[in-house]
Amino acid sequence: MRIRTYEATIQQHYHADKKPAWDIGAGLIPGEMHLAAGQEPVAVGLCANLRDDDAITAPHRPHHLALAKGVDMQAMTAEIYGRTTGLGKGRGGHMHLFDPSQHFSCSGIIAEGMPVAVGQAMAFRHKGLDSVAVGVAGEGAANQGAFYEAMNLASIWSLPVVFIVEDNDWAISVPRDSATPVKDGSVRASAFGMPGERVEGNDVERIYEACKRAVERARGGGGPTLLEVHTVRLWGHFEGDAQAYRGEELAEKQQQDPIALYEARLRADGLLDDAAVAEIAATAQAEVDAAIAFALASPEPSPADLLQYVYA
Amino acid sequence: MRIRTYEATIQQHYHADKKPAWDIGAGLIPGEMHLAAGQEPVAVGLCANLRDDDAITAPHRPHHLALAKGVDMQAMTAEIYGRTTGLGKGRGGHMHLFDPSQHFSCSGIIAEGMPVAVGQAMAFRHKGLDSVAVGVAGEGAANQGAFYEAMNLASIWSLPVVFIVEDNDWAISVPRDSATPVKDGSVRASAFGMPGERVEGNDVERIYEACKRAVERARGGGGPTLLEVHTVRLWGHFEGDAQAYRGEELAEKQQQDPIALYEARLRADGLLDDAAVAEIAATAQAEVDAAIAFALASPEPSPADLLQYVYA
Amino acid sequence: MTATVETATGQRRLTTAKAISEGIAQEMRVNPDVFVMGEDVGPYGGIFGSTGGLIDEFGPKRIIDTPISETGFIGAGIGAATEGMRPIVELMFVDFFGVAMDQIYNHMAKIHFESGGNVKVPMVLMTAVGGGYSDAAQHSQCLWATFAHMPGLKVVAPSNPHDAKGLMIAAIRDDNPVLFMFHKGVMGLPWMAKNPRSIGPVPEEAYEVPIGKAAVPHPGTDVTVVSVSMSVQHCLDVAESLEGKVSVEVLDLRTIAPLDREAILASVSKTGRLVIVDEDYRSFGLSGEVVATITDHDPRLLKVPVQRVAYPDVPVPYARGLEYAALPTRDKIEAAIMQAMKG
Amino acid sequence: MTATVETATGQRRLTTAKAISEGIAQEMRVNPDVFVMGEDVGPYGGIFGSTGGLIDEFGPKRIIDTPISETGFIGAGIGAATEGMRPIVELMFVDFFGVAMDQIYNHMAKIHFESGGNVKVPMVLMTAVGGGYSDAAQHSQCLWATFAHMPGLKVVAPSNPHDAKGLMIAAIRDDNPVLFMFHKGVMGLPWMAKNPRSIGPVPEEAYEVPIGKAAVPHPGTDVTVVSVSMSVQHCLDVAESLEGKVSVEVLDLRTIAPLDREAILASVSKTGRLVIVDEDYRSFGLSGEVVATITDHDPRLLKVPVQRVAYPDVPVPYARGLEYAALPTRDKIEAAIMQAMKG
Ligand SMILES: Cc1ncc(C[n+]2csc(CCOP(=O)(O)OP(=O)(O)O)c2C)c(N)n1
Ligand SMILES: Cc1ncc(C[n+]2csc(CCOP(=O)(O)OP(=O)(O)O)c2C)c(N)n1
Ligand SMILES: [Mg+2]
Ligand SMILES: [Mg+2]
Repeated sequence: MRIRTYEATIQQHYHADKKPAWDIGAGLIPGEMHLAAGQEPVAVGLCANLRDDDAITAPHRPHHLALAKGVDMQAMTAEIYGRTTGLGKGRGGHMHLFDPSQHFSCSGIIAEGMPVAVGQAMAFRHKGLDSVAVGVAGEGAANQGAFYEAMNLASIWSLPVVFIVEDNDWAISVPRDSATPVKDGSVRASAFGMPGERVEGNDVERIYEACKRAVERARGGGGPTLLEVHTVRLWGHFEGDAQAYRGEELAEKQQQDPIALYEARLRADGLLDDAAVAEIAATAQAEVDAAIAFALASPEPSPADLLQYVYA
Repeated sequence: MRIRTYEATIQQHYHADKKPAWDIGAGLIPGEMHLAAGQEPVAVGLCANLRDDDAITAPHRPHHLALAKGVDMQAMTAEIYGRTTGLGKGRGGHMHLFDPSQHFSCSGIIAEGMPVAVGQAMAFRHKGLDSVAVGVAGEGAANQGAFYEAMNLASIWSLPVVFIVEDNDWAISVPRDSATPVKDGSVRASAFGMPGERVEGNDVERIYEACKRAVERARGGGGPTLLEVHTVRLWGHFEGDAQAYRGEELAEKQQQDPIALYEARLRADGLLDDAAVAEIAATAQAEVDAAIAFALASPEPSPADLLQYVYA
Repeated sequence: MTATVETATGQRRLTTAKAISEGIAQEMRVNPDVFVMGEDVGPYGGIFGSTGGLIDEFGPKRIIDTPISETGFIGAGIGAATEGMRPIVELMFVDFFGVAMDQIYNHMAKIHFESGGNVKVPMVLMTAVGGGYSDAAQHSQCLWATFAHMPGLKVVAPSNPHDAKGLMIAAIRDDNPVLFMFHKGVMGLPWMAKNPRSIGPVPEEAYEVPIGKAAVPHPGTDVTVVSVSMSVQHCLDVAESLEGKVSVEVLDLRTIAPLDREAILASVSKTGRLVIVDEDYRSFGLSGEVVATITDHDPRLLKVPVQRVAYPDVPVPYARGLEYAALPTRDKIEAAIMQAMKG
Repeated sequence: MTATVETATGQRRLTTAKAISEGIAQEMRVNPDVFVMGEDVGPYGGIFGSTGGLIDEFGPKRIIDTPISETGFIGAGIGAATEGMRPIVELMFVDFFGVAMDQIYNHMAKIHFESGGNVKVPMVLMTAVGGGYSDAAQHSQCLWATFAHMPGLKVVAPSNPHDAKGLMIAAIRDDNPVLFMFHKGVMGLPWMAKNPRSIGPVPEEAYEVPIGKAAVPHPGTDVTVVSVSMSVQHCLDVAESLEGKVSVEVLDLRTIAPLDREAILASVSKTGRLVIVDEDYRSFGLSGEVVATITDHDPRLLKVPVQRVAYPDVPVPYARGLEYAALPTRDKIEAAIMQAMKG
């Protein structure tokens, strides 16, 4: 049953991520669009361990994490459509989604969410809460100085932080190999005296287990952990990226769609059948359609309000 | 004889560093003054392995490295006195010493010299030279993001760089323990797939040997190395720092003056006697006095030239 | 201690450094969510004394010495602020902003807007500015225009102990990120030459000096001198020395962003002559914006060319003679006033 | 490829992106010390096409894809430059400056001065600026005034393919660090709406457009419109559309620092009316400095209030309607010109 719920969630997210992409051409969703197809297992495996009062700082590719964390799909979609009912009333856009109720935020500047997670953890501890702050970044972002500074602070102050690196082998067109001199990025944890672990296989259950250890450790006062999760970027870096630089590797990776693979496994185990899959797909589709309908029915911000929200 | 030369050099530097400090009150040397008493073994042990065409980027505490590298003492002293005959014609000051002939530079912004060393190494390789670039920073600076980015670049591009951390246990008033969660900072090398080594004891011979390995590795195309050298800050962070925060540790450390200890060792080994020590001290003193006399005899820059050197 | 002096009339006089740390302490006493974080803010008390003594009262949980990781701990301040804390974070010298500017500008300043007002970042970033003691190109700048250029930040820079305490308290209570820039020269430090104006009367109780409001510490009718921070002290010295000869109106902006444009317009409307004294770099900065405030409205208010006594477009030189050739000194201010009166 | 178009007269027309990469290639051919470094500058050809095709000719040793470590690789550019190379380093979006500003400003810009002229840093930092395509607050800014405020940098921002190539070549040959800011809208990208002026005639040979010299692409006598980068295209559209009604002189600054003050003064001396069109933030920026250039000299040159069509002091909003309410559009420029003509 637990697994079944995961599957449903994954599939929802998968569609939630896919769907907006097809609309870009219509111009209702302008701007860059970084979709996370293939990386859903990270979001689901992580967030199944998190509570509403736990925090996530997500990177430029945030939808899967937002949806798995419980960010309201309608408000998020409305933001992506630039509407006043959106999370940021149309000011933020898809790389700047803020949901205080879920302690969810993201940033278009890679790795810079990591220090923010450290500060959230400081606040939790100061207030006597046992909430956990999670910072997520790509493997490309993991070569940015901010990431190391954050790990060092979290470790020296023994804060409840989980650092997650989504290693999808690519940073736009730059392959991991030509940017990162270590095969297992989690060894970097030892540079800061914290435990680290790399999870191979893009497998939601293994990711869940690793995240569980890290989250429990943080929640229990054991300090920070670094997890590097090997995952897959099925699509382009942003919509419109032809990925000419990927060559054969792309076709290979497209065989590794984690949702299809997991579905097959669950079917083999007799936990899913055609009817169940159809139902899950339909439910997910309906939810996404409703979110988009909500967004489309929502008003655009008035140009007269341009100067609002600069100051509180 | 080799050791003897070291000793002389160390002592010179020691005096060279000490001497300017006593002049601050007189106002001839204005501004912050970070002296390196106690850290001479790092400079000497390192620079004995370097050639004129090798580069060093030094931090805010640069005198020992400059003198050991072969930067002209007179031009350096004139800069510290703000004279037109100085390395920077009085524009730079004690934290901004540039000597292109020795490929020596420094910066008052901690750790930011590390990426610069990476670029120097790129230039050396591009030009087909076997010169080596050395980046030096304190243990406090080693928690700055720039440092990690530089190590990563040097490693992924396998560049002839040696990274040296001078661990003097303090970053102004902040003890190493409360800033750095690992006892041995050289473990950070493994985060970037390069060798690392920590040298204990503030011992010029051990430092020399470790630097030799690292410099030879770099020069031979073997890529970068990280060395952390445990050294001692005998004086305040800057002149005028009362060091109230240090407590008993200070008195203890003052017993560990590396020059006195090395002198004792050389005397015990019969390599030094009173006469030799006196001669070395006199020679060093004379050189320093001459440098200061040169500076004092040099003109101050004319206010009319204020706008010079903004652009080349 | 040495920072507190009782005057004959019993009015307490403090250094600016002491006034700031007193303001912080008073807010920390009433609000457990306020804490201080930065390099050497603990036992050292801040390199320029802004947190002197706080560690003794509040301990290392609320006065936190950090590693040298400005992106890390300014970012942490932002995270703490978005979760309901009110951090005061010290960037030791403003000149180091470049190692953490992304947090300062892309995050601290913009999150409120990007969230459509749903997230607040109530945080004070305090930092030392200014030169005059040969600390050279990387430790002597003001740079307030750099921050004021970027929407989302409030930027304050007091010129005296009274305003420093009141602006600090206002900054802590403000729901926005406030950049609090204290000039080393106004701190009243025992180890730096100082103008007597850096020690002055400071009320005991907690009070606010409103952010966004300029002051007129020396009213006049002939010429308007707009300035901020340390330079205000020089302007006042000159204005006093010219009393009887030229009636100088000194405007102390106190806040750079948002700029008190009404105060500027009101004064220049009266005098028609404008001198701007600014220790930040001349071009693309404060002085241009003050001028544009007039010309947006009506350039004909200006009877004569505007005198800009600003830091010339040159990095801060080390040698004292060169540095003082660049700084806005009393003699340059006086010369500019006399020039404005000629036209 | 698609970027090259032959006109009827045989004059070759290029996109700005192609013009830039051609300029780089020509310099790389004659000078082995020139190399390119940045994120996605290799096989991808630069996110905005500035290095398109270079990897094929020069290979990965001279066209270097970097990890996402801007402090690291901009610092490396500085180190290489001080050792005699001439690096061209790309910062993908100017908005990311904050992660590397210390290298840019405390090092790249100041080393020459601090060394008393003994060290040169001949380096081009190129970066994409500007908005208009809903890339929101962290990917749409111009920020040229931020860099121009800080002495030691040269800052250029071309408005068309011809100037882009010539300024790039001049920048590479310059012994100073030059910040080369290309607006995404002028690049002529196939995947972004564009003004036809983003494709234009470009000579085949290598040539320089002098740094520090403004151009007057549309002379006039009634009103001076000072602008730079993308906005110049809009200004020219408006100036052309007003022909016969208002004689508009459009000044394309091309270089922001050092500012061509003579050109500004010459034009305003003639027209007495000044409109400034600037996609960078309004306050403490370019528009104020242009005004101050006049008032330093003589405010009475200005017959009417100055119109500043600049980006209001608000972070860049995502929603298209809001963003265009902020951007300096043709209608706002025209309205400002008409307002200036009224006074
Ligand atoms: C500081 C900074 N530099 C560069 C960028 C541009 N950029 C956005 S995403 C990206 C690649 C990120 O790769 P990775 O971290 O692996 O995440 P992924 O896109 O693969 O999910 C780059 C270079 C940025 N947003 N911020
Ligand atoms: C980016 C930056 N942050 C802060 C400072 C201020 N500062 C100068 S030296 C120093 C301590 C450095 O400690 P360490 O690196 O251990 O070197 P040490 O002084 O012990 O030689 C600090 C905090 C600086 N110069 N640059
Ligand atoms: Mg990636
Ligand atoms: Mg140290």
